[in-house]
Amino acid sequence: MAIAEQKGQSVSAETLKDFLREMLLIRRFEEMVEERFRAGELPGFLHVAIGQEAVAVGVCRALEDGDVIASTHRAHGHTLAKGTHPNEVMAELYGKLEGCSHGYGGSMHLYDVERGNLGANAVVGGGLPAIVGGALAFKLRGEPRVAVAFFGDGATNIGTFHESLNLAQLWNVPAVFVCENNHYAESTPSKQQLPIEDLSKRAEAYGMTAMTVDGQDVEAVYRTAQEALAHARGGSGPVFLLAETYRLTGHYVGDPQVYRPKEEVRELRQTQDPVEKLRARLELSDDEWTELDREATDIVEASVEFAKNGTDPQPEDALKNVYA
Amino acid sequence: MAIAEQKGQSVSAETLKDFLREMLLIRRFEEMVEERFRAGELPGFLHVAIGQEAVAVGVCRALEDGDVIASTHRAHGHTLAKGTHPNEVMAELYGKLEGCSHGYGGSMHLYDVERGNLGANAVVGGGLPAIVGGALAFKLRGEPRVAVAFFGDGATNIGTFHESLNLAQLWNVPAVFVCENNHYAESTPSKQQLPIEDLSKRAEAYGMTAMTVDGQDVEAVYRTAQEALAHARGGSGPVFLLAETYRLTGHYVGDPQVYRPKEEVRELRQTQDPVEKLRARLELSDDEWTELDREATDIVEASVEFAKNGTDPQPEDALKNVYA
Amino acid sequence: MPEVTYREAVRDAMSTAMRRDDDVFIMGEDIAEMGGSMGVTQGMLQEFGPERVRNTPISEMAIVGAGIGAAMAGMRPIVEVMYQDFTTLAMEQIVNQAAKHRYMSGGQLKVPLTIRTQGGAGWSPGAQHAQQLEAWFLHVPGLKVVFPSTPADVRGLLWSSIYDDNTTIFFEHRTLYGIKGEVSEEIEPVELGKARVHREGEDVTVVATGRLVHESIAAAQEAEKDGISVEVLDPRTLLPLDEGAIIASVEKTNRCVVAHEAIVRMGFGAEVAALVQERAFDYLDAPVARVGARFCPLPFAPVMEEYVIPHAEDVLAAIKRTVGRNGG
Amino acid sequence: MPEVTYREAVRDAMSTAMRRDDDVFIMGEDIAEMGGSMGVTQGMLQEFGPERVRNTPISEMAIVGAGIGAAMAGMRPIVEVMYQDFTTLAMEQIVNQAAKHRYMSGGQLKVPLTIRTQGGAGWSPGAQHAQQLEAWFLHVPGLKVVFPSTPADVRGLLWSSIYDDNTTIFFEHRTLYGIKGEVSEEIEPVELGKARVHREGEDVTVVATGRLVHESIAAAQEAEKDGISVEVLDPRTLLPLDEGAIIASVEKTNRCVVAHEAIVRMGFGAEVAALVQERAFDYLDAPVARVGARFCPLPFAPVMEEYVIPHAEDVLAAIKRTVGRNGG
Ligand SMILES: Cc1ncc(C[n+]2csc(CCOP(=O)(O)OP(=O)(O)O)c2C)c(N)n1
Ligand SMILES: Cc1ncc(C[n+]2csc(CCOP(=O)(O)OP(=O)(O)O)c2C)c(N)n1
Ligand SMILES: [Mg+2]
Ligand SMILES: [Mg+2]
Repeated sequence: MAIAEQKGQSVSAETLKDFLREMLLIRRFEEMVEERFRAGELPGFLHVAIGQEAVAVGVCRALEDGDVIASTHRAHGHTLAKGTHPNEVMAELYGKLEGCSHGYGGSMHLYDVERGNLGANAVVGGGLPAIVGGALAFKLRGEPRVAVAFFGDGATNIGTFHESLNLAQLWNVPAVFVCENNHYAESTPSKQQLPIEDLSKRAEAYGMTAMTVDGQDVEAVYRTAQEALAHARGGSGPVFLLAETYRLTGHYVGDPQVYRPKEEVRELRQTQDPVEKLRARLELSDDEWTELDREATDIVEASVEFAKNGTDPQPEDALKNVYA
Repeated sequence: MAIAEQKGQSVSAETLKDFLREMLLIRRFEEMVEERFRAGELPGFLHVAIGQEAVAVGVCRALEDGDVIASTHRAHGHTLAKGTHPNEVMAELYGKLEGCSHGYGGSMHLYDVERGNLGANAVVGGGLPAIVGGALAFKLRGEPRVAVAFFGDGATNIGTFHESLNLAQLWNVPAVFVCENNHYAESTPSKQQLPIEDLSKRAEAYGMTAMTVDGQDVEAVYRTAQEALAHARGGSGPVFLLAETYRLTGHYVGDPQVYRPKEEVRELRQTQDPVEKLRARLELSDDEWTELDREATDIVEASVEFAKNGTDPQPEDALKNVYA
Repeated sequence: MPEVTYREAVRDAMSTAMRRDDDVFIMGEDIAEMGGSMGVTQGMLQEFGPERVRNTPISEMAIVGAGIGAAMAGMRPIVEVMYQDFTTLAMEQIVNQAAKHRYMSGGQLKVPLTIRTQGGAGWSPGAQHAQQLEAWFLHVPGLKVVFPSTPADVRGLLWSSIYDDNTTIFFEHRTLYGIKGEVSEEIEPVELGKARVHREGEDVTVVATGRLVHESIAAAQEAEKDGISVEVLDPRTLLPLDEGAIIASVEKTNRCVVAHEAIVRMGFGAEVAALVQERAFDYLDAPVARVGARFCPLPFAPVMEEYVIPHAEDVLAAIKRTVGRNGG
Repeated sequence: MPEVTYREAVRDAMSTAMRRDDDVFIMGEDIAEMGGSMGVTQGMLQEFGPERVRNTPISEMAIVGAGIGAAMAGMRPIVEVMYQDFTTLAMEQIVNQAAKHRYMSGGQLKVPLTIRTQGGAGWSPGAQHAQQLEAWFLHVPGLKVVFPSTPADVRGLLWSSIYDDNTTIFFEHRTLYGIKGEVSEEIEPVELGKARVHREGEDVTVVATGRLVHESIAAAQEAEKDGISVEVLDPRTLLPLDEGAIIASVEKTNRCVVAHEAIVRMGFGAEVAALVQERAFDYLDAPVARVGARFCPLPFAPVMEEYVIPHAEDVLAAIKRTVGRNGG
């Protein structure tokens, strides 16, 4: 489909290197999550975003202070990119009070309200209406803020998506709907769940501005996100931002992926790894790369230490925070 | 918007006269409903379809035996056009056992399964998923039948609509979705509830074939419906059939319509009355017209007699039909 | 003290809050020019304008969810769901989102949203326009549930719901909009979670909600003629529930009837009966009797509908059954 | 007799019905290649093909509603809602449509649809992936509600649900899929509405559902060591409910505990307590005790989750409390 040709001045190598640092952090974090899960240390149900780091980083780096996001079951990358410290994210996965949701939420419910993360949702599409409402509040108060929803291709099939985008456009609220099309909903490939190939057509039902971008190219994502945010912030209405991306792992940690050929994943890892693409583009020397990698790995390893040394809630703490 | 230019050979004057007979019957029936309601004889909550008769008749006359429909809160016209006798419809409005739903349903829940009417729904959009399922059953069994859903412009805002059309297209089932755009949802005009003007754009989100027709021209509706039904029946997939029409009365019987200027209604009655349009087109003599009118009026008056002489259920009958 | 209708009392609570507080606004279907399908919001568009009196598309999930988002962003939205039957479309947003954000965030968020809805039979609307579904929401921690029966209560409780920092599901009864009652000049907030004793009595406690409060008072007056002294208690808030008031009353009367328009099976009365026998077992001289709708959808034909939903006679019969029974 | 897991028993009921009957087919998210998120439908795509094992988009309203339409057209669809928490999205279709079409049509239609769903905590899925919401559906005339706890029951009851002419909400418990049990060679249908006594006893009746059936049996064995004889009864079908079996048992034991994983407030236990005190008041020597989840959403941290949901110890404590109490 048509990829939006890139607006705005190009991004400096320094900034790109900084993006790489962030993407690499997310990558190493997710790999560590897989490892710790296999080691039996992490409770619950985990979904990693390996392959989709450029979307999280490109969009979140384009945000301004005061902008808010809502995430999904695949939330680690968005949460880290929005500025929550890896320690707090990892501590949440270990169910500790130091976690970003204080052990109440878990992997699918990462929150960091102070940093504008209104929470990850384990119900597909469940977070979209609240983003419309948040954007409405900004509009009613005349605040120059934008509300951003992340969701997947599968989420475009649910009624909540339709009602939310329809209402956002009707009321012309400052919202950006970021669709990460990784071509699968769990085990279900696009052709089994989507009647159309170009998901940007979803926006036509609302007369909403749509922008499509290569989700493996962080600079393109960043620039398109800037454009979308400016559009929404400027009062021109919400934007449907479609990022074509790939899930380079299973749907959940431990997913044997019986539903797709091993070669598909192997090939995607070679051709569609956003971290490798950026590394190549920056022509980093092996030393530079090793240093960046070391940094990221150190931070992630420290986060595991932090989490393991965290405080377990008391059983009775379960009865707190039910009501304000 | 683009009105589908008419396919198929033209409809004979005889057939058109027959359509007029049917439309006039619906008109007189609805007028009688308003009158009997004002007289305090009809319980519950009533919505008449005055102004929308050409859609009901044009679509239902294009159906074949075995095709099924689902209707809405504005169901009298669809039900009569699908072949239920006025006596049974009127008896239902009076809550009699002789009614088409035996007094259990009422105006918003008219059923006639034997004649392929799977029921009217008082929940906006509530009947759409079942039409997808009915069409799926026809497809799985290899039966050359089509399932047709009637609904309004307001219904295109609800999630059920999105999920139903999306699934229908994905599974390529023989369904036709008839949207009667009368430009209001209760008191709410299009611009307050729809972010787009051309509702056929809704279909683009699913890659569904869309056809738009002047809903006040019964021949156009009939021919377009034939085309849509042939498309669906032939295995080419579902169709979104948009009929531009007008509600020449209030939303419900007794609606003071504070939300729209009296002139609007007066003018629409002069320019957009489908019965008058057809009458003019057929160049009927006053005698012919008076005779047709008399026929219709007699049938409707007889239906009131039939209904009033009907049997009231016993109170305890309420406990029947809860389970099969 | 001025006399107002239940309908006017609802409007007064909203309008007063909106006058004093920009963060309060209302959203719903046909609430603007038309003033709501029940006429509750009449005149509010003219006073507050379309930005704060927001007519919505038919999108129950999105309007409830937009209320959640605006509430999380610090406002105090009031969302009207036209008929209670349509809350079925918003259950995901209400149950998984509004009720749980505070908890899942470990206390970071609050969702001060008020969801007003109405229902109630007796006018032959059929099976999809008059259900009473309040019981479902009592099963959902994080929500508050309110169901007022008089003008004074509906005004004071709606005020408290708007200013409560949690999501409140606020039930109004269709057939009560026209009833009149005295209210104070200034709005007097009614604390959530406090029952009201409408009538003191010695022989039996009738715990009643919504329309059945009035039917129960009528039944109590009838019973008095037979020398039965009936206490009528309206919890007003169903979650949190004023268990103390209910138990204290039953410890006094030793008998209890619970009455609502909702279906008996798995209705609010089941919870009251379970609580009373748990907490006042040794005081009970008769089983807690339940009065409510018969086990079927709402039929259209008036004679059947009349038979299905409970009336004063049904409460009276339950009172006599309960009082007539020999101590257990 | 062969031993199968609860998971295999569910699959066997579906596959056997699909082999003998073209009108039976299944729809749901990820039920094809992946075999369902719980592995229940593994191998069924290979045996029956994609037309009868239909992978769906994420559209809970439409897939439940498509099941309704196919059922009205004479088929016997089985729809899988991946997690019970997502039935919140389909409440309108289930409650206003599936449950009411027969009634609203005055008996013209039937909706022989089976909606399979699962839930249950104990594995830290968090607040939106393990709720137990069965109680809501008992408040809805027109539905049948089934919640089996053993391989034999789940197979025989699913079979009966598929061939019942009404819509059945069929609850499976996430943590029971792996348990094994003996089943007959041929499928033996289990009649809907018939309870099963797992263990006879004299001193107290424990009415338990789902996972709590097993916890209750464990608690009963513990209690026996203290000389308390516990009868454990699993209603298996919650609607219609085998009231006769419950009342008969309580008339024998004079004491009753009701246990489920769902939240106590407004849970199934409330209805059982209300019924038992209504129908066996003079037999009760102690109040009916309720065991269930504490009043909060499901927390993520294992220590908190463990504290929130009920276990054998909780049932045992309730048994001792109930038996220890002096007659009322
Ligand atoms: C309403 C709902 N239905 C089903 C699920 C189970 N589920 C969790 S993730 C998922 C797939 C989501 O696909 P997509 O939106 O493309 O996001 P992705 O997993 O690809 O990031 C499903 C079906 C859910 N969480 N919520
Ligand atoms: C889900 C739902 N929300 C609200 C209503 C109340 N209501 C009944 S008819 C109607 C307007 C429907 O508009 P449209 O679909 O255009 O049909 P029309 O009345 O114009 O024929 C509304 C809001 C309803 N019946 N169902
Ligand atoms: Mg995806
Ligand atoms: Mg309309």
